[in-house]
Amino acid sequence: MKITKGHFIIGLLLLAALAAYPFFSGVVYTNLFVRFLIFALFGASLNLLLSYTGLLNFGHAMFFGVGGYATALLLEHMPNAGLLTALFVGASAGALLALIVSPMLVRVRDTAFALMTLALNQLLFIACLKLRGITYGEDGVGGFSIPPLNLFGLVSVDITHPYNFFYFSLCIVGLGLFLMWYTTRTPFGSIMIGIRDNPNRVNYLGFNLPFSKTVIFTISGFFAGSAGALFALFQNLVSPDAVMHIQNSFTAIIMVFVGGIGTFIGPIVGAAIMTGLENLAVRYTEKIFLFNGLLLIMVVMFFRGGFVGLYNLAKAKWGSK
Amino acid sequence: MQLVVKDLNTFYGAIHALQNISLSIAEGEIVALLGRNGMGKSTTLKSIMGIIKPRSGSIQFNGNELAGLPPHKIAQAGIGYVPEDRQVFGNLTIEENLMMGQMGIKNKNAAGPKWTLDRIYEHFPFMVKKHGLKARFISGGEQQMLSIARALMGNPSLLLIDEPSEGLSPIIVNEVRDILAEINKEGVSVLLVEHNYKVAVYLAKRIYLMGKAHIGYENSVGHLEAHPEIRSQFLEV
Amino acid sequence: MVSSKKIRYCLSVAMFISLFLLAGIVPAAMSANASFNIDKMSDMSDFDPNAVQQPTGDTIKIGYMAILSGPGASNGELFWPVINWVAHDINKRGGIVVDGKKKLIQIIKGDTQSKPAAAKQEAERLILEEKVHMFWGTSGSHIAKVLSDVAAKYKVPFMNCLALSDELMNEKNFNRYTFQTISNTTQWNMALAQYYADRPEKNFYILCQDYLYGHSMGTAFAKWLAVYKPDAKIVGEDYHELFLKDFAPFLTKIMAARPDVLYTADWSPDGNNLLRTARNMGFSQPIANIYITDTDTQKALGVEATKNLVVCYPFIIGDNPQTPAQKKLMTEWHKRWLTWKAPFNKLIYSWPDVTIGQTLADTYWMFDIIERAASTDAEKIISVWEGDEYEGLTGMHKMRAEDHQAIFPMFVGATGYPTKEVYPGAPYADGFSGINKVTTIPAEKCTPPIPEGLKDRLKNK
Amino acid sequence: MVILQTKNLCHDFSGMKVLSQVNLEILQGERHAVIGPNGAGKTTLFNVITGTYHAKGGSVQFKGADVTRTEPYQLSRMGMGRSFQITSIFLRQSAFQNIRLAVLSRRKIRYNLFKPIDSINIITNETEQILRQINLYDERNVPASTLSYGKQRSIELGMAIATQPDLLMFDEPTAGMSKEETHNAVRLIRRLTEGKTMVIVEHDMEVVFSLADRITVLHHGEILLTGKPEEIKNDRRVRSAYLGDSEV
Amino acid sequence: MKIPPSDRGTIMEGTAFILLTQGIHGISYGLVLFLAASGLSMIFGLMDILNLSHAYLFMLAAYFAFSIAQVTNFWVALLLAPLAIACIGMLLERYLIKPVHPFGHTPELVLTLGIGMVLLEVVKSIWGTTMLTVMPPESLQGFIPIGYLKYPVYRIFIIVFTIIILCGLHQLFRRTRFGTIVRAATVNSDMVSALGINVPRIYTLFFGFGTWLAGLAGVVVAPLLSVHPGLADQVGLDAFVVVVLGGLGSLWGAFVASILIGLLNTYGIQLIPTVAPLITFSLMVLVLTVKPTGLFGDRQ
Repeated sequence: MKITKGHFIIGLLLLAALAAYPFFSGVVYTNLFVRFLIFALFGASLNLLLSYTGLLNFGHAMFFGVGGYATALLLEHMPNAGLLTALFVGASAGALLALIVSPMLVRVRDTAFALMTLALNQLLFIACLKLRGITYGEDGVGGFSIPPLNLFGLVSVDITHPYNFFYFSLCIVGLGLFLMWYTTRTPFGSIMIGIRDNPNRVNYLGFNLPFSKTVIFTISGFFAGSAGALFALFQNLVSPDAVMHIQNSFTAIIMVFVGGIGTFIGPIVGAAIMTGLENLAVRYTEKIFLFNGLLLIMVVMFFRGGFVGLYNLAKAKWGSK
Repeated sequence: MQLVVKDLNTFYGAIHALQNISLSIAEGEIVALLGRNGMGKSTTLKSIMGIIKPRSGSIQFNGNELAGLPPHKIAQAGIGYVPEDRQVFGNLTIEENLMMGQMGIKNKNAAGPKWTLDRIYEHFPFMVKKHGLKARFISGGEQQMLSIARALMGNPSLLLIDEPSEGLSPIIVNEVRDILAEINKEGVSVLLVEHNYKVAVYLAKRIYLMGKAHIGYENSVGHLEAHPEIRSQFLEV
Repeated sequence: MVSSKKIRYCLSVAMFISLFLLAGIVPAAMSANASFNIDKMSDMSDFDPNAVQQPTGDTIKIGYMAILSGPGASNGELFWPVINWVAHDINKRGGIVVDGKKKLIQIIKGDTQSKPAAAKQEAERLILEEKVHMFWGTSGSHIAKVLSDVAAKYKVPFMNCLALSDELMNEKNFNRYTFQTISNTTQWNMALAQYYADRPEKNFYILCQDYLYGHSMGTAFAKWLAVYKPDAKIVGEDYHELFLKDFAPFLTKIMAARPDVLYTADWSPDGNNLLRTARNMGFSQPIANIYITDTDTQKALGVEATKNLVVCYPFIIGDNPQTPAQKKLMTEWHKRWLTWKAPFNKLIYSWPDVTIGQTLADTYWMFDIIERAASTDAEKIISVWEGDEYEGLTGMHKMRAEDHQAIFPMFVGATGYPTKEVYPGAPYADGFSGINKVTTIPAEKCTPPIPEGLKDRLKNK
Repeated sequence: MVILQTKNLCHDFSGMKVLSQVNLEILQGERHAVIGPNGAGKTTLFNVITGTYHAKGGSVQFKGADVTRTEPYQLSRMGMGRSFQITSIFLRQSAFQNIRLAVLSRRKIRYNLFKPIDSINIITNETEQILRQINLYDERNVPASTLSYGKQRSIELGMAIATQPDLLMFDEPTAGMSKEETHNAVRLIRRLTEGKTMVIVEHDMEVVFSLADRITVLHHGEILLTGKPEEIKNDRRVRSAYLGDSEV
Repeated sequence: MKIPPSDRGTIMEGTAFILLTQGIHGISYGLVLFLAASGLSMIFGLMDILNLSHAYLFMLAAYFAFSIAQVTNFWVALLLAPLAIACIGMLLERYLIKPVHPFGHTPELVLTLGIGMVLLEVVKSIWGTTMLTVMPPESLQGFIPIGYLKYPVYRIFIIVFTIIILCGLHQLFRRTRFGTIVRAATVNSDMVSALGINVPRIYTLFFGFGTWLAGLAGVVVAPLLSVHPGLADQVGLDAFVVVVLGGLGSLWGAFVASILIGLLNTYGIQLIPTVAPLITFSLMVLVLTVKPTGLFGDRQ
């Protein structure tokens, strides 16, 4: 696709709209948007495994959780660590966990892979509850100081202000999404896709399959970890329920499926739809599960391409005149 | 004609595995389908049986259209299937294997089923002593017999048999061959897929030879015997 | 020289004056700033928790922060009739004058989902979008902590009437906007330990849930037992995972240790499962607990299984009401309950006792504070509530100014056979053992120490 | 010069003997076909050599090194390329992307995360060159799944040669093809493997005889014979093996 | 472990009794777990479907048991509730799972996850979220003495009942036509179909049968635990561990893993209570690391 003048203008308008968003929406919807951003990043990191490598990870929340905990604990014990350092430490923790678990995960696939990740997630969840000395159990790590964003020693921005945090997370998530998208465009990205479609052939073409998978896990873990770290900074609190729970893994899967599996934009659309719907549903019903469950069933039964797939179908039908 | 297959086309994904296959079998006849590996012999049988759904073409059996039906309906119509590699249920006993052949088929014969356990045991005496033995513990030849017997339990009027002599020692091959002849005498017609030329020629009156995904030759056994160059083209090195 | 007679005269006059003064001052010092008056209660015959009409417009907005979805949603359901009962009562009286205008009370639901992050998001939504004036809630100390932080951030008062961790109001977490009306961990265990100080039981087994709350309850009980009953023995101490699948192994262990009393702070479903498994396995010793109070479960278990439950709480009346006001409120509520439909027709709602009673009393207190502050302004509410003394349904409740922890008497109740016809036309417990022996632990005996760092909080101002 | 050698190679599946004492020698630069009736063990032999299975006995030597226990990706890096009997390409990708993956492997670009793949010209050029060789340049951008079977097989072959291996292993390259497709494939293979070393397993005798310099006949897991095509054609044992005769 | 003074002379005996009792507890819980997990494992074994909503059907059965027992009694519930669950299971298989099966494992896992979520919400809408109590029938209340400890009759009933069901299962698979067909279809469903047997119908029936077992487990568990919406997660996760640990599709593996987890659980509580909850999942991760197919599994 060529970038035309029209694209450029649309892009600029979009940026301007995003920049102005907080002032029109107020704090609640700014925070809602931040939530969406964090889950978009989280969902996209799962999507690297799900859509690009074909691995159904039922325990993706473990990377998210570890990232959140790492950032929170760092700031709890070293309040002067610096914002970007804390963020990077969180992301690296996700990557590190991925490195640690990959020797177990690269050997299995399909259902066994899904269940193994589920078990690992549950193990970490219980560990978070049990290691009270470190994690403060179910209360979680909260109230840690959130350092200001220091830009080259020139400007110091207090990101505890919702609007500032909005811009901060917009930049971080934007960068994260761009990096992931970029990854899919690199030679390694095409190896990932190869692994999804035909892991065996990739192996016979001379790519070390277990090692390649480890690299993918690490990348995915890194971005899931950074989403978790962002979440920790956003909430100023990480607790097992909020970051490590299996429900979080399911949420990410739902987002990918609802948005549209197999596309890069899918989980981002999914995150937008699900955060929006949840925000709506909360007001009118307490049956969020019913809602999500039915949505999942509908997507799997009737439009496996998710909303992106639906859009493409509609475009193919009515768009081309 | 008992079975008339016309212009059958079958695909495995992008592979056009059967291209306009047509063949027919008369009542009580043994017809052999020969060809090298990978030409589509087994696929033909599987397509007739409905295990692989043919994309187009017709399969008329006793005047009824079978194409597109699920396998169990086709079996119930009276076609028995003896697959490649025997495919006996190794975790079932011999008797259970035999009973499996009968369970899904409703008996339409007023005089009672033609093939009963007793009659099967008469024809395959080795099974009497071993009836309680798990099928995976019997020899390859015995498994082949069991596979045939299992198909017979459904009282078919036509048997599709895929490579019955494969992997068997010469003596056993002859035994299997004789059993098939015997069964045929009972009025069961047979479509035999073979790579053992001698067995095929011994049993069949008519021969189909398969080239890649198509039928390249059809004639009586006598004609084929008289033309070794055809045999060489389709079967040999 | 002054004559001795003169001196004697002066002294007697002085004594007289001081006696007069004392007579005036002391009762004034002992009487509350306000009290619960049952006679003011409206006619509640039209109250139905299934069909609550919330007033709209310019109202006093209370954020009802509770678990409304997820497995713990019964908790959010439980207090819905409570807060609406009080709101209905006051609204029928015409509301409360705040900022010079009489306003009705509007209850706005906020779902914590029992998850800190969700609670935070929801609390902010309630403040920013629904513009609530005050928070009411909430179960789970970790959720209450989040709520307390949000309350402080947006300067909205928060009455914590459900979460009982000591840490919530310690030096680190204290903020001016949060008021804890429920007893904290120390209060509970001081009260229970003193109850046992005068009793013959010596061997105790502690079994709590394996997370912060369970551990702090278990540890606190052991600590205060050692203070008040030095000859007591802890014969075993175990912490089990939340939502334990099978209590039998623990009970086998407990029975082998032969305790006189089993102490547990388990809440549902663990508490109920523990009780049931214990009785099924023939463990008939007393079970000292806090939350095994679900009447529906008790009815299913029957009289024998529910005997010998010792429960400690800030609000226990049982079949032994101590004042006419309690009796009247209990009767009035019960009469209404008979007309309620599912889910509020469950037995647990039949009498406003224990958790329901305590929150009911606390809610009346909260609205009384607003009424006296005559404003929904946070600063005004704080100034009235700090140091306030309120004669509630179960005695004097004092809001300690330093740490915003309410001080009040605690009650220990023990279940026995159901007694017939305690309240007009109805027994307190029917088909199970009800609380019929209530021991009062006076407030001064269960007053927790003020956290060190907060002692001088007001002096420095 | 011998490029590949198996020594007393044995393999079995849960006790069922499939290969026994197979001694195969492939010479540098020859086109070698392995044939044999069904169940002879051709595919197993192929899989043992290419690292899918590790032999239960004996050894495989490739370019002088022992590769009996070597993993497939290592074999590929050592210069052994293979194609698959069941088309094993990336169906959701275009022909271009399929071939490019193989080119990446040859260029040893594996974990490059820094450069967009589209901007690495050397890769694009080499890929396009191979696409021209396999006559798919015009259809390089449509998903492979929409191509005809014959063209999918061309991609299969293209991927095998794109790694520029020293030894090419073709597993039934014409399986499932129609007559014309087979003819085209044979022509293509001949052109692509000009001057290269190739081992081919094939049922189609026309293909075998039009391609092979030497032929090995496998029967019941043992080598029956190795020789020039004419020798094989006229050997009685081979013929009876194929006709299922019992005299063998 | 503290032994009262009067028992000092029989410490060994006391310890032995405790360990014995704990062993029986472990076995009884393990057997319940097996009931809950067996259907899951068998359905995977025959149909290659991992039904994530299995645990929710199990929970639904416990709720059915509550409602039926209120109107009639426990025994009627034991009969009817599993049948109702089986019907629901068959409907789910026929109209939701079967159409999605050809598209692979991922959509199927996500679909059954969605079904589970809906079932959970349905349960909450009908029965609310409070705890409900199902009592064992009168005849199964009380206990029998084991040494100086007592053992509840209901748990003995569980052991006996599960063993009866196990024997029944064995007979069903050995003796009946249905069992024979299922055993045959497990190894080669195409061949079964080619013998004239309607395999899709057998699949639907079998799915119903597997969920029937989950239903049985739900009813049997109801008098042991409170019936509440967390029940599915509470026991369901253990059931998944059992299936994976034993090896997907291996009934024998599920049996061994159930008993193993039951025993590890009780002895863990007796001997090392602080780490007991970690044992199950650690064991699973450990086993899968060494053998990805589980203890007795032969496929992924």
